[in-house]
Amino acid sequence: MNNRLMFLRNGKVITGLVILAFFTVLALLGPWIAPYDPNQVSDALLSPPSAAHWLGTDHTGRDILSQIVVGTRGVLVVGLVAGVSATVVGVLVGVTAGFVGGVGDESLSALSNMFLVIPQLPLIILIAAQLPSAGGLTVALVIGATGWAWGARVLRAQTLSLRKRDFVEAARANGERTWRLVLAEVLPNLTAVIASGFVGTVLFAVLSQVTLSFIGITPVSEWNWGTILFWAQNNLALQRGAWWWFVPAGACIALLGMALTLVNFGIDEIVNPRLRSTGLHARSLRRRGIRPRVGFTPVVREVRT
Amino acid sequence: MRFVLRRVVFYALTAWAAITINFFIPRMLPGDPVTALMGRMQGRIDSQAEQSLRVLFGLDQDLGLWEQYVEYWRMLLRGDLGLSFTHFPTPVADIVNQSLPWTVGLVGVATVIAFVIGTLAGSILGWRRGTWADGLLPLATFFQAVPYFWLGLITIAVLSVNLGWFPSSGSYDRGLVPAFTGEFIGSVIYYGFLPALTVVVSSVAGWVLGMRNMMVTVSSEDYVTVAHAKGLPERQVMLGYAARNAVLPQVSSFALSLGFVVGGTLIMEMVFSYQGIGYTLYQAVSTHDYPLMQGCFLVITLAVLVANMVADLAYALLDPRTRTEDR
Amino acid sequence: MSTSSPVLAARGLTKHFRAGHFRAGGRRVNGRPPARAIHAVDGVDLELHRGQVLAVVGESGSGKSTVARLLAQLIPFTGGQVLLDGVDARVRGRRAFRAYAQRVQMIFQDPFASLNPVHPVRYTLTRALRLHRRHPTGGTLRGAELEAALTELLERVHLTPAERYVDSYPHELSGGQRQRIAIARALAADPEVLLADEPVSMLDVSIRLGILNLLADLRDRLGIAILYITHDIASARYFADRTTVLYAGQVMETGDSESVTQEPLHPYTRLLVASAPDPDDLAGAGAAAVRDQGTGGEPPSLVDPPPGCRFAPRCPYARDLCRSETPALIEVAPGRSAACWGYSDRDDRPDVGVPTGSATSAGEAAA
Amino acid sequence: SGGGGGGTTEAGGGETLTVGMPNGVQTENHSPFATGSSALSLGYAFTIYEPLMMRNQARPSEEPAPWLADSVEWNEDYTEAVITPREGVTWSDGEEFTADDVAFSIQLRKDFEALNTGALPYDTVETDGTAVTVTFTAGQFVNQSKLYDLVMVPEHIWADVEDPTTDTNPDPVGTGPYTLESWTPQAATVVARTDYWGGEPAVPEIRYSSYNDNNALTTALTTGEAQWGWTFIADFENVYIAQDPEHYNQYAAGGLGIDVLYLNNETKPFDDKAFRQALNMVIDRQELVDVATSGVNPALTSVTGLPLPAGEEFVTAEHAGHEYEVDVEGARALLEDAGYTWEGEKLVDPDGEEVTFELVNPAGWNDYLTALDLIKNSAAELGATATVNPVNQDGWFADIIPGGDFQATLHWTDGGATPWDMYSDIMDGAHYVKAGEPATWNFGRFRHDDATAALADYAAASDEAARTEALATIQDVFVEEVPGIAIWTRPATAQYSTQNYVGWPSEEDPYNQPQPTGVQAAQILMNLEPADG
Amino acid sequence: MNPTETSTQTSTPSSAAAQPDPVLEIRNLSVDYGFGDDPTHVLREVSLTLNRGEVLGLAGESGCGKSTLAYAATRLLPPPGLITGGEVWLTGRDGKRADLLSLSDAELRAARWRDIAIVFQGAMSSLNPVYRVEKQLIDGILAHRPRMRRAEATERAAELLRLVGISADRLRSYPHQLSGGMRQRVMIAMALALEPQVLIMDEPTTALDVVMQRQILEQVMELRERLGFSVVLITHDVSLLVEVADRIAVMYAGEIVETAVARDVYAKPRHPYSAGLLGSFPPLHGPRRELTGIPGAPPDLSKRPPGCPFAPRCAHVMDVCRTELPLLGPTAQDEPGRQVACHLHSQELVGGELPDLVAR
Ligand SMILES: Nc1ncnc2c1ncn2[C@@H]1O[C@H](COP(=O)(O)OP(=O)(O)OP(=O)(O)O)[C@@H](O)[C@H]1O
Ligand SMILES: Nc1ncnc2c1ncn2[C@@H]1O[C@H](COP(=O)(O)OP(=O)(O)OP(=O)(O)O)[C@@H](O)[C@H]1O
Ligand SMILES: [Mg+2]
Ligand SMILES: [Mg+2]
Repeated sequence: MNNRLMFLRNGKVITGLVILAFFTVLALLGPWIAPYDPNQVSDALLSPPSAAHWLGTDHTGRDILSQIVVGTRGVLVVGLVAGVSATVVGVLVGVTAGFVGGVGDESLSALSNMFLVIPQLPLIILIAAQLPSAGGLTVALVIGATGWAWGARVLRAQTLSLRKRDFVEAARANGERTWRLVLAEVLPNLTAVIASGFVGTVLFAVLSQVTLSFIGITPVSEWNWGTILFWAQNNLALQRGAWWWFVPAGACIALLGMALTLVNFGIDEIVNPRLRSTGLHARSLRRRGIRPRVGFTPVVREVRT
Repeated sequence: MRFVLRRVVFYALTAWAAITINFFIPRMLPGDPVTALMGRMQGRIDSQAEQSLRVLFGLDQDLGLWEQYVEYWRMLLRGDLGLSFTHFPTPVADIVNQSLPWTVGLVGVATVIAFVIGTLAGSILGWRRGTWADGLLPLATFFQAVPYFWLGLITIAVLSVNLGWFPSSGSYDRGLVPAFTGEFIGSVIYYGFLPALTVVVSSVAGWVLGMRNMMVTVSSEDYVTVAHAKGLPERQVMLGYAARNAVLPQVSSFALSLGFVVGGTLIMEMVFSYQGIGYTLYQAVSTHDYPLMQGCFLVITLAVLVANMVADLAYALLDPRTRTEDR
Repeated sequence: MSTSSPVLAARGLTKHFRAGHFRAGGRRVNGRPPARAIHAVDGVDLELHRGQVLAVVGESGSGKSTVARLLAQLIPFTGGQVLLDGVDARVRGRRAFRAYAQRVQMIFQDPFASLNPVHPVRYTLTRALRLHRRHPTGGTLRGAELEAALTELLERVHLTPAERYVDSYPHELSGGQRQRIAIARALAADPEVLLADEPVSMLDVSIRLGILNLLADLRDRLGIAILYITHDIASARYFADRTTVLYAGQVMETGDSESVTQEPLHPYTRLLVASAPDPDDLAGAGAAAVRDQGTGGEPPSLVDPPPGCRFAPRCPYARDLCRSETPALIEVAPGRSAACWGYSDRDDRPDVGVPTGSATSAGEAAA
Repeated sequence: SGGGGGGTTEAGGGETLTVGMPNGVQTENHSPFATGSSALSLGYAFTIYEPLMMRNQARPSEEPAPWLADSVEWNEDYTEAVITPREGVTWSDGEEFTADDVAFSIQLRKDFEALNTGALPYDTVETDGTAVTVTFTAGQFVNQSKLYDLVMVPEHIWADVEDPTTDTNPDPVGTGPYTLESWTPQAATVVARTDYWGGEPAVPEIRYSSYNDNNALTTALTTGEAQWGWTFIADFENVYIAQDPEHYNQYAAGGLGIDVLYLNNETKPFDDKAFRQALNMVIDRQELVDVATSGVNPALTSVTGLPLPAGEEFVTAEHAGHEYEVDVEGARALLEDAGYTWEGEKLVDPDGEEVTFELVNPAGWNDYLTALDLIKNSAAELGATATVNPVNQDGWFADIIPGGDFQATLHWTDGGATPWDMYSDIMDGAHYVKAGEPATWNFGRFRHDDATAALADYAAASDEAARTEALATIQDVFVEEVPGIAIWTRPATAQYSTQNYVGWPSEEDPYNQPQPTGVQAAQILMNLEPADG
Repeated sequence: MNPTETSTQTSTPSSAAAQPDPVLEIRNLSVDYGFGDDPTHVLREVSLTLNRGEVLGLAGESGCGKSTLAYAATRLLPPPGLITGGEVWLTGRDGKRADLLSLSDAELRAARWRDIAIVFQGAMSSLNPVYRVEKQLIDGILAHRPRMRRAEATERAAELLRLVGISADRLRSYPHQLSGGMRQRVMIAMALALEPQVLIMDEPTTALDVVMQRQILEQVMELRERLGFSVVLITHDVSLLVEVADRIAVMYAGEIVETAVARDVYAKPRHPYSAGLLGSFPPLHGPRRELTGIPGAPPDLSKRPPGCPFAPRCAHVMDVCRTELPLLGPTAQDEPGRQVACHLHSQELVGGELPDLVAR
């Protein structure tokens, strides 16, 4: 079905995907394509961007571009691991709760409500601070372990409504086993919700990780964009006017987040039939001067071809 | 009534779980307050002081975990949160009292402002989908993902250090003593402006995006078309019909975020040296100040619970469908 | 009425849904009866015979779908019995349920909702075939046999050429086509009983007809017993051998379709028949009849069903007796019965007017 | 009171002096005893409460100056001190300061273990009305300064305090030059007393502002919002001084405390003296301070590990003038003699194993980690492979350091008035416990009987000669055995602005260390004068 | 205008339909779905006239574009609908005629509800769930009569509810507290609030059972007698239409294929599709008859073959049907008030034998 690839025609999605692809390449090839070893000190202390150091250097003369390039992996891995683990837990809990109902549902939703209510960042700080060596992966898992609740709640609600849908009932009447009902009938219909939950968690995880690194809760010797900012801040980058040390890493984070949101937008516009057509044809609409709006159908007297 | 009972049971359960987590997590941390304190002082206090500190904090006797837990509950039920270690011997309750109003005041106001602005802007953006308004989306998504501290520090560097328009830290002029005077209140507002601004800027985009999406969905509901068909003025259709319904899901996230106001603003407090409970918690964590940690965490959790309760209520107020149980 | 014994029968079938805000329909066994219940189905008796169609008519919310679901054992019943070939067929456990499903299949009310939008036709039907058909040599169907079975199935519901439909997604099909896929899925199990819940309500008349013809053909060729649920009385007359009228979860009247539609006994059936649009009756006799019956108003609350006859509050003939005691089904003529005090021999019975020639038309049923 | 961020206004004629501390929000507690009370944390306790004697912490060997005590006389073996209080001192509530107050203040420490932060072994405290005699259960030669630093509290107030360990002292009364004016969680303000025994201070009002972290404080210092404070400012020349070169100053007063690379003497490769010596020889201490501390910390030059000039007079004749030198060749030769070989570039020990070790320190300890990195490079010159492993700070404190669960790690030593603290912290066998059990000092598990005995002798000796001899032994062992590697001086650093006031401690006038939080604060404040007039 | 005045007009006979006095004239309306380069042309030059006081039934199978027509005529079609041509002339109460498709937003808003009101297919979702019925009734009134006082508007709202047989205390209810039938009636009451000239009802009863359906339709017909508005009633239930409509228009695949007086359509359908439609539903009374149905499937609107869209399913198909699109026009016999789009009835075939299209 060509619908599957339809979202590739959406401008927002393309922008988002291109940015994501760019960062993914950095994450994969970072250490090889970085111009320098990010730890390698040089004589060019705190020098502004130049031909040799495109994004300048830090207080010990390390190349900032290389730090960003090498640090990309840490950020993406955390985002991905946290996103995947939170999504998996969220799906497990949410779908199970929604599907089994009864006491199981009660207890599972009580559990997820609890996790929802317990403030996450403080909890992460508490947990991360206690782990002997809270590396990126640990942080990701902690975020995953604490960040699934919202997704689970949404999924549960969705599953609850899907479970009562006729097609699930019909499959059951046909004699399908329960696990098949869940996996083959319910889950595929939750793709959009799961995807947006995933994107949301990834964004949250990245921001949390960066923040934790920044405040020094997690090891600052692992390169990621947060640790760059940590060093910058601890060495007074802004006070010293070293904007090149501070601005790019933050901008990368925002850019990554933006890309994720754009892709999510795109997914929404594709999955939600109400948004689909407009989303897909925004350009053509602009060209033809049509502004689709509810309540006042556009009238265009074009020559029909 | 079943409904109310369920909620009550849920809140009680959650509170219990939070308080218990709250009790155990600090105790699972390696190290103890004394070594942490010694570490923090990095040699500035005599190494011999360790034992005296242990005696002081009452850490010299070994109670079983269970006894501690029971004791903890006993104290809690009497409203006693214990004494802070780092601010020994100030009662935790006093510290919380001292910092909570600032956080709630500043961030609460900022969150409300962000919510109002974001929701309004989101309504308009959603309503005007497919026009120039869509051009604002990438900007919104960018700001949604900006790390708060980054924004805050840049703001400080530009607006207060370079331009000198605003103070870079503190919650009011350090020369003033809190009092209900025009001068003091003015100072609070002046000092709070920048932190509030950054909170608003970094969180407004989320509201915009959420509201916009809901608006788009709701605008195609039949009742909106009916409103158009009735020939109602556009404003009324947009606000009374579309936005009024689209705002419902926003309200529950808003309540949740109000709950997180208390705990989620640590970074703001760090960046702006603002006195508040988030930073207090952070300090407590880094100094292993269990009682303070527990106190802050408890307050934060309770705040979220209360916000949730308010959300339940607000939702019931705004959405008549949830109000009646039968039919 | 029949000489053969029924394939599937319900005796005193009862379903009470838990009322309230949370999780209506969920089962909660906590020892005592739930505080409030929706009496969706109350003591319904039905019989399905091989090669016959039984129509169930009644207004919205009268419990038609619930009866079908109960018969398919998709929801547990509160009381009564379901007999398959005369044996109590209440299933316990999933294995038993699958065995039951093999013999009793259901077609859901809404063709737009009962097919999973994410699966193509092939998936839906393949699953059904794999679940219920065995390879001649044992094991599940696969490969060429599966393909052949698929094609045969689609052809049986007149979706030809099969390859044009087999890879489509539900949204690419028209309502009628979807409905036929749903039927094909039910047929994949080679069931003995087909429970068709308003299989045509969403469709326009021409497609509707196609599906009814298809079902009639299955009944005739394969001898399947069919439960046909509808509110369209005219189609019940056209298609069903017997008709049962349901009101507020109870059987009001039952008999052969022709006479139930032509000479309704129960005041509710009369209202139903009179309300149905009838282009041949342009003088508006039907409308006039409804006005005469003065039965505006709404069906009773199923949470607190009124005592006595459930139709009494709307019934123009109702007497005190009707409001206080629930009438049982009374055999009025051979093969015809109505749950109305009007046909009892009680002294305080209401006068519902005796329909003309009620006894004569009873014999046509088997036609 | 009033006053803007710039400290431009004043209360009684002079400018308000703003002191900044990076200690976060405070809670109201003016106790001079409770660690973490706002009074101690911000430092205003030391403008209210004063010590017995004023030591010059920048020059520990100087005789202490009389302060609240006219004199403190010790007996021969330092088990008894006779304190003569100054006359004419009044508490800020007008009461007279007497010997009873001194006795009471000391008795408090004896009675409440929690207040005895110096862990002095008090025996008896007696007063005859004019002088106070304190006896100890052991000789206190090395702990003299702890007695001098005790701040005095008024008996007429504290005698009624139920539990001095938890009392928040809401209305502080002291002998110091200032009294508390107002307190908020962000700032405490003290104002000058007119009846201070030392005369009226030049600074009429001091505001102690609390900032949440070093950054905020740095910003405040660079913008002039705060004029006195201490924090680590990376690249302070550019970030701080350059903002106002005329007025902004940073002064680092070296005491006797240093930072040491603790070596685990019980595991490879540091169980071998030769390797310890070799590593000690290749570390470039000047580079370390330049790169890792922006040149803030003075480099160590004397091979005895004693910071100069503070430790000048403690360097024994034998080692006087001997300076650390980077000598890679010598180190390699030394290793070769000890049976080490090289496989390609890799150093192999006599057992045939490659020499590798791990350097740990808490993540985020910027200067330490940078130093470790440089040490790693130095080790590489010997052919040894070192790795730097930043660990969780809490774990480091709780397990790694006390349990000796490391191969090499940077840690500080105490300062004190004699080198005893420093050496004892590094190499005192009296602190020895088995690996895995928590040690208070001697984290490297160094054992050398001569040194242990000499350290004990030094503390207990009753005459100078005995002490000199003991110290010579200690230094010999330190230099010869290399129980740990002394890295750099650990100075007391502060930033201050001379815009409004002059007379601060400085390189030229090192009358004390320059930090606002410490008993020296009163001395500094009394030394300040208005800048232009 | 107040209701007492209108009640004096109730004498307006429904036979007014006889003298054509068009209130709503749809001319060559074309509608596309989809903003892309390959839109679905759902309506192709549809023309339809509604006369004063008449009930015009619009029939056709599902998906043929009935709702689309109703929404497009009022410019309420949601995205991705697009009106690509045509005119919709509405005669206002003041007698002025205006093309709804070229009005400005403000003018259109003013005309809506006052002159033309519409009851949607899903009454369940047509009411704003968060407002009480009262508010929703009133705000429409106040939007057009800004000078009316609130109390007066409330009074009017209560009156409207009573008009559709709901007691006035239901004003304080929220939509979810009403049953489906009541909601539908509230919608009708709302539509009648300003006594519009034209009332469009899109399948107002499909979701309801026959008893309820009859109750509601009778109420509407009764109100029409009293208030004298015109109705466009959309449904695929032909038997219902035959019963209540004055005139019927039959749609097939986005085109009107036949319009005629209701009885004529039922008795003598001219278009083969109309005939098939009428031959597909079983009669409730009278002899059981063989039902023919219509073979084949409805066409895919996005891929239209040339020629008559019904050609592939038509029993009477001719060669010309496959190549040439028949246009709506008078029948060969020139029956009054009747138009058909079928080559069988076009002028050229005059004299040829007309096949018997009555399949019953
Ligand atoms: N899961 C459920 N929980 C609670 N009540 C239910 C449930 N399912 C059905 N009901 C109630 O049971 C009654 C009968 O419903 P049912 O769906 O059987 O009616 P129906 O005759 O099929 O109606 P329709 O013609 O509209 O399909 C209704 O009042 C309905 O509200
Ligand atoms: N958003 C859309 N995009 C593309 N095609 C659409 C869209 N909405 C409707 N259509 C098509 O337009 C045609 C007309 O739809 P419309 O809703 O007007 O039919 P209808 O006659 O009212 O049918 P029903 O009786 O089912 O209400 C249908 O074939 C439908 O598939
Ligand atoms: Mg049903
Ligand atoms: Mg429609």
